Amino acid sequence: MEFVMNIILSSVRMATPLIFLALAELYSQRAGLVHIGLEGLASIGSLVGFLVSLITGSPMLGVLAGAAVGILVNMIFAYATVTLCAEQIVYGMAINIFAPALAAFIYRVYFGAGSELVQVGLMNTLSSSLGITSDNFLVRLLLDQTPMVYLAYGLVIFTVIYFNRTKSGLNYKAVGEYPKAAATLGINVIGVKYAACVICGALAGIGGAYLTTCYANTYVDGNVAGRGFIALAAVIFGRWSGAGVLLACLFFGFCDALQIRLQVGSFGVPYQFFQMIPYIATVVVLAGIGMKKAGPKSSGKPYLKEER
Amino acid sequence: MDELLRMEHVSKRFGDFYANRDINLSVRKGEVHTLLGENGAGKSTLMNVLIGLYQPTEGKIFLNGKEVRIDSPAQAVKLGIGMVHQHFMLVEAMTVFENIILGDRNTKGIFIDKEARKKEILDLAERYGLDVELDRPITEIAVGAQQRVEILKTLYRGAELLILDEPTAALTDIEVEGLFQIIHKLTEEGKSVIFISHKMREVLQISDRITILRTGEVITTLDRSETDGQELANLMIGRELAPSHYGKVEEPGDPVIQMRSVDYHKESKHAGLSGVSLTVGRGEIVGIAGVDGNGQSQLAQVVTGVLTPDGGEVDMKGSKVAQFTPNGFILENVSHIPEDRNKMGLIGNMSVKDNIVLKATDSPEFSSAKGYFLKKKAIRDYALKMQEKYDIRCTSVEQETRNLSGGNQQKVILARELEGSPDLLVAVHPTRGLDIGATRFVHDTMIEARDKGCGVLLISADFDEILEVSDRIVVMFEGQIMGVFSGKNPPIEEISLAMAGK
Amino acid sequence: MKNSGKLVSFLVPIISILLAFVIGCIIMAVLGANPFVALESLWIGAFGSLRNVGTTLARSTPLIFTSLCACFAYRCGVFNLGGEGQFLMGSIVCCYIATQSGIEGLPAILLCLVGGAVAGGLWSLISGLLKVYRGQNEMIITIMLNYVATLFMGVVYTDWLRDGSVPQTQAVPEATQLSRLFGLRVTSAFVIALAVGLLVYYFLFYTSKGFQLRAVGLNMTAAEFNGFAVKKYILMSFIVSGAIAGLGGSAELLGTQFRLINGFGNGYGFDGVAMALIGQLHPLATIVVAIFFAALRVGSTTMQAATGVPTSVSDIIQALVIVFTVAGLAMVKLPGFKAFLGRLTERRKEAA
Amino acid sequence: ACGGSGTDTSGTDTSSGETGEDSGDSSYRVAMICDSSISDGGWGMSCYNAMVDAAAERGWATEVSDSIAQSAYYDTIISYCDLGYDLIYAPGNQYTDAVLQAAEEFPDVAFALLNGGEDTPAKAVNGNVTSLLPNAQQVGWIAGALAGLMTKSGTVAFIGAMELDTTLGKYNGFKEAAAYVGQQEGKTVSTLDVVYSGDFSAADKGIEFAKAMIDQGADVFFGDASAVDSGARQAIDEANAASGSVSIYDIAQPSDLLGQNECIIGSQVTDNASLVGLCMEAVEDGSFGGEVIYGTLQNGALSAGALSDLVPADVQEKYQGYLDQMVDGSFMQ
Ligand SMILES: Nc1ncnc2c1ncn2[C@@H]1O[C@H](COP(=O)(O)OP(=O)(O)OP(=O)(O)O)[C@@H](O)[C@H]1O
Ligand SMILES: Nc1ncnc2c1ncn2[C@@H]1O[C@H](COP(=O)(O)OP(=O)(O)OP(=O)(O)O)[C@@H](O)[C@H]1O
Ligand SMILES: [Mg+2]
Ligand SMILES: [Mg+2]
Repeated sequence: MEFVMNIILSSVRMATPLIFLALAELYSQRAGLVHIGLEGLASIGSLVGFLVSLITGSPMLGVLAGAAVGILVNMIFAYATVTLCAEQIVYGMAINIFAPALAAFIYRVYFGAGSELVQVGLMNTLSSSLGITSDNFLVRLLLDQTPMVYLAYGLVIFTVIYFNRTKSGLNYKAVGEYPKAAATLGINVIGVKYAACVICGALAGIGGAYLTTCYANTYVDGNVAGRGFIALAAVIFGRWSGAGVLLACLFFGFCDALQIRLQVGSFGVPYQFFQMIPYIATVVVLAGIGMKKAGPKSSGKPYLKEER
Repeated sequence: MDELLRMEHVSKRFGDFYANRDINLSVRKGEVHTLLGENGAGKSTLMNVLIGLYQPTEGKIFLNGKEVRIDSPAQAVKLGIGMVHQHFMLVEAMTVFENIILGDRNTKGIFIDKEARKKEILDLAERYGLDVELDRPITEIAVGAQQRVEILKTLYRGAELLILDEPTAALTDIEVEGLFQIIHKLTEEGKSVIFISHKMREVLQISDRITILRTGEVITTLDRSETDGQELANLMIGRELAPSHYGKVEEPGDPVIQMRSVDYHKESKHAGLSGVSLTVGRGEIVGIAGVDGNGQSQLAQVVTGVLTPDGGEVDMKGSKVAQFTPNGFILENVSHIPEDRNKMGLIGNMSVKDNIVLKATDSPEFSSAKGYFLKKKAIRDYALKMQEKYDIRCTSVEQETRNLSGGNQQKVILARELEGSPDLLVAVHPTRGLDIGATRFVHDTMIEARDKGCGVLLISADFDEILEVSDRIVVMFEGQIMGVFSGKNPPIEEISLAMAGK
Repeated sequence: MKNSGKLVSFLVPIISILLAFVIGCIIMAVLGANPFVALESLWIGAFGSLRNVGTTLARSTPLIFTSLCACFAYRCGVFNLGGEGQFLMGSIVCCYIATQSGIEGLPAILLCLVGGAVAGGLWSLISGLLKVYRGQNEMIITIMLNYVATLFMGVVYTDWLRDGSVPQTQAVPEATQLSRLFGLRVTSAFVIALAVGLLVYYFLFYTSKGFQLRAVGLNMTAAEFNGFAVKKYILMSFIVSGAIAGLGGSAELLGTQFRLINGFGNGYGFDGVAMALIGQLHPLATIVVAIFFAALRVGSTTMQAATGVPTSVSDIIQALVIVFTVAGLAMVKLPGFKAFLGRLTERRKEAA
Repeated sequence: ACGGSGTDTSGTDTSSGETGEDSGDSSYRVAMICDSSISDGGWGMSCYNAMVDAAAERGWATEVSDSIAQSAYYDTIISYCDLGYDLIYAPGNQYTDAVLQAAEEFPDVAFALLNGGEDTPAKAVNGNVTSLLPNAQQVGWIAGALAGLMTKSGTVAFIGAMELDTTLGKYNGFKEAAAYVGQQEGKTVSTLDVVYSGDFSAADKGIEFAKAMIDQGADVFFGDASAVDSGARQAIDEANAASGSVSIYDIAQPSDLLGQNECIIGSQVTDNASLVGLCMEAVEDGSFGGEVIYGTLQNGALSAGALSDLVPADVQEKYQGYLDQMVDGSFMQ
């Protein structure tokens, strides 16, 4: 029981950054933009979040800065893929090469060589802000979380409502499905795509900043560690819906948590096999559910205004 | 009558090509104004300029006498201009209802008030006699219904000027009649309609005035009352076009293909076949008439090996088909003009040359050493020959086919499919969207193939086309065959009833 | 017009490279390093001596393999992002054969290369089968399988084939190593890479099967309607592209690294994709691009050593080259830009 | 403030392929390569600092390339050799192949391989490679003895990054010392199985490992995984904060990190600077090469760092006793 509860807590912890990243991807793809550069956006978000929270002493500002830099970098992607109609996959890849290099560079320039390990204060959890300490599982699950966790779940709920209940959400989806049709109905396709890039950049930046303001108190190059790609899988796995994406992220969080616990319980199996669990689980589950519903129709295709 | 719209000296240039040059057009309140012109004459382009999808290179637009700038479709909607596009602008992943309210600016609030909107839409639909099922996904409704959704969509936005770009290309006669009634209702209310079609009969029936475009320029505008079809056609193509008359074959040769009680996804009315038995003999054209979306696509795909039937038998030239693969049928000398030339027929990003030899690169004529060495010169020479023979208008045989007009794209397919005398030709909507000249060319080519002994299975939503060239007419409804009629003096009434399932 | 199009697609990468370097120089100047010294050492590091040229070519070898892998797959419309996993699987099998089979010398080399190619092809086939028969998105699957392959390689070098105190495998016996060319770092692996590039080029553009494969890549539905065995081509493109990457893994192991170790082949898969796309999916252009990037990498090591400019500056330059080239190539395809070009040439004609 | 660490090397004639001896530059130069970051708060950082400290003492100039990929090991070393550096300092056994190859091509350059193999110097044909080898078992002992003294739950834990022999050696030393000391103090102390993050920079994995191990009752931690260790310490601090008292401890390495985190009660210190210093000295007097320099408690390269107040005075005394035993060889005899 203890074991199960610990795994649940740990899954929630591990799922949170994934939720931000997967939502970033969801908003991007819903507007017809496949973005495989989340890894890069998150890495620069992570660094800037770290630096700002270090300088200002406020993790909240760090998160905001992470969002801002995410948007900024993603505007490169937006300009290239929306305005210039460059291939989205390649551009995502370019972001994945560019942004981490930039992050590493900024870190090096800021701290110089051979600096001490720099640690920052993390964001307080609700329970510690309220002064509650308890070993109760539910208290830990529901209260012992940073505001960012509530934000993540709030965003999921918002997303579900937005895409299913609002006019604006419907228009947004239309852009991803059939931009030309959307344009003929007076929807500003280019505008929506740019907005999508802003949202995507912000969420991916937040996802990255979460890692250094709420999770680990240090920054290391490569700390995003493939989460951007897992988030991409989570969107497909979650069938492009807010709720589905949430479940997918929790599933990946669970696989990761399980992997760690199994390793600690060690069975003399090379540890790499445990580390494979989340990846193999993705492949197996995706293969199992098959592909009944594909994503937004125009995903990955450029929208040229005056083309048929 | 008051003038609603005036376009003055409008030009639209793509690169250094003028799609529209110095166009003057005036549309009155309450009239049906038809644009007539060959493929590529610039009709759609002009309309796209009018609704703000394209920006004109030069020229002015006046609405109710006031100059307006239309720089986006949103602006056009605001000004009361609505358009039903040549290629449907429907989001397939959404329902009819969602498609209609997309981009809606008339109502306030963030959330969608489903009940209120649905009521509004249904009221509107009733007023114009448009029959729609709001909660069905677009993918599940037939083409005619999609057309109605498109019209409803524009009406819902409150259009004073409705542009219909080739709305009848995919409709049956009955559906066309329904559409015309709607148009009449609209004009009675004082709304104006710009109508585009290649079908002369329709143009003569519905128009008040007709403007003729040729190579991007206005030739003239005529009153319906002072002209006739022959004059219009001649003006349009710029030369005399003799009326056509094809002889009918009554005694076909040996069967090329025989289908016996073929089933495919029987339970699906719109996309299935149920107990279809059909024979096509050598030297005859069998025309399949029917409302689009009654299993015609599936029929075509079964007899070209794309789909494998669930039940029944198919005999090819007397022997039973064991395996259904496109390649198997190609080896049996079956040719196919697929229904969607861009999606199924052509590799748009490949050149005219490559598309012409697409199926034949393995043959010793175009490659040696079992395909391991392409004979590039032989391919090019052959393509040049075909370009000449089929009158394919392109800048060179190296031009990518996606940049050709529909008619020329169709000619590329004809050159590929009809060269080398096939035993069976399956032609699906072969003239959809083509102008009179191109249509004539396609018909002539099919008749020629027939006369050389090829069996032709023609599937078309254009009833006139079926009547004109078919030697035998088969009517399909909901995946079943409703009747077989002779192509010589066909009983039109009876066939129409059969098409409606009666 | 046709020729000016070709010229443009050649000019864009050049201009992009220049732009990227200008920005890189500004960054270096801001850091207080002399950009000209830095660039000079970059050049010297990459091409300054015969030995450095050899090193550059050696570094380009694995990149050529993975970019050809991407090139081949994309031509068939398959977004294989799994070059890295396939590369690693190839090298793992190669390592097993080289160190465990007891065979040495040329027979072992041949066996290793074939084994690596087969392993890469089979690994890639998993993604192919999932795409064709389960409708899965190959990008996700191949990325996931990259992680699996990397971890699997970890098992191999930390456990199964471990040699000594560090997690690394035994070294390939000397007799099984690929021979160096002219005593330089570059080995016959480079020659193999060039040969594969030529083969891919020939196959794609001079054979009927290659023609059909490209047709499948451009329009699957039309290809199917025209009687091509689409599924077969897709599976084949997975297998062949995987085999190319796997062969690259073997060649890298036998030619340069000799043992599997943490970080082996890291990032080559994605690099390959970027290079293939910058080379506009032309196998021969792709090779040139790969050599260019290798030069940048080798040179940047010298640059860092000589001027103390962090290597991340060179990473940024590399990324900017990709960022600018891809955007530039997209831009020149825009109708607006074409019209602009058209007007330019018109004016020149008028002037003449 | 860039990576150049203030060394001005712009005057170097890069085209000279010769080594430092006759490059006309009187001061000596050392260059370090590292595959992880030198600001990782662990291995990379302490190895770098060791070089800087040793160089400062002897007036050497230093240079570093960090976060380099495996495929660039050789290229990087060669670049420094080309630039006429006198000593190449490679902190890790994974650089062995690259070092040996470069050593063969540059007989006049000295190569110091930290944690290098015992037989590596012999493999260098030019005799210009030296292995610096801190005794892993003793490293483990130093931490293990303290853990054995301080554990209350009787469960201690060790986190590794890579399955290196040195890591395993530290783990085994830690495990046996903890058990032995525990037994001496009348308790049973067991060590959880070693876990590996697979990656020196995965701080997040450190957090999760530590949490999982705390759940299993571990209350003293030791590790050999640089940034992963800092993650573990963060998790331990959090657990302590949640329980309101510092009851779970961490022992740091390889430099004295007391005070960096609340949970650190002491450090195992490896004086890499003195080991590197020995190499520099050898380069200066021309006697470099071919040896294995061991780092042990006995020669002072290994030691225990300062202890925190959390370690009661009597325990500190006992600990000193065990350390003395280690030095005189009577520990665990
Ligand atoms: N995107 C484009 N870029 C360049 N030229 C184009 C493009 N689209 C169409 N064209 C040009 O359009 C001309 C004919 O197009 P048009 O719209 O008349 O075809 P269509 O008959 O309407 O086709 P469809 O039947 O498919 O609607 C061709 O000569 C071609 O050069
Ligand atoms: N997006 C585009 N880019 C470039 N050229 C275009 C484009 N659209 C149309 N054209 C050009 O404009 C011309 C007119 O095309 P348009 O689609 O208006 O013809 P149309 O009269 O509607 O033909 P159809 O009867 O076949 O529908 C074409 O011949 C083509 O060359
Ligand atoms: Mg048109
Ligand atoms: Mg048309």
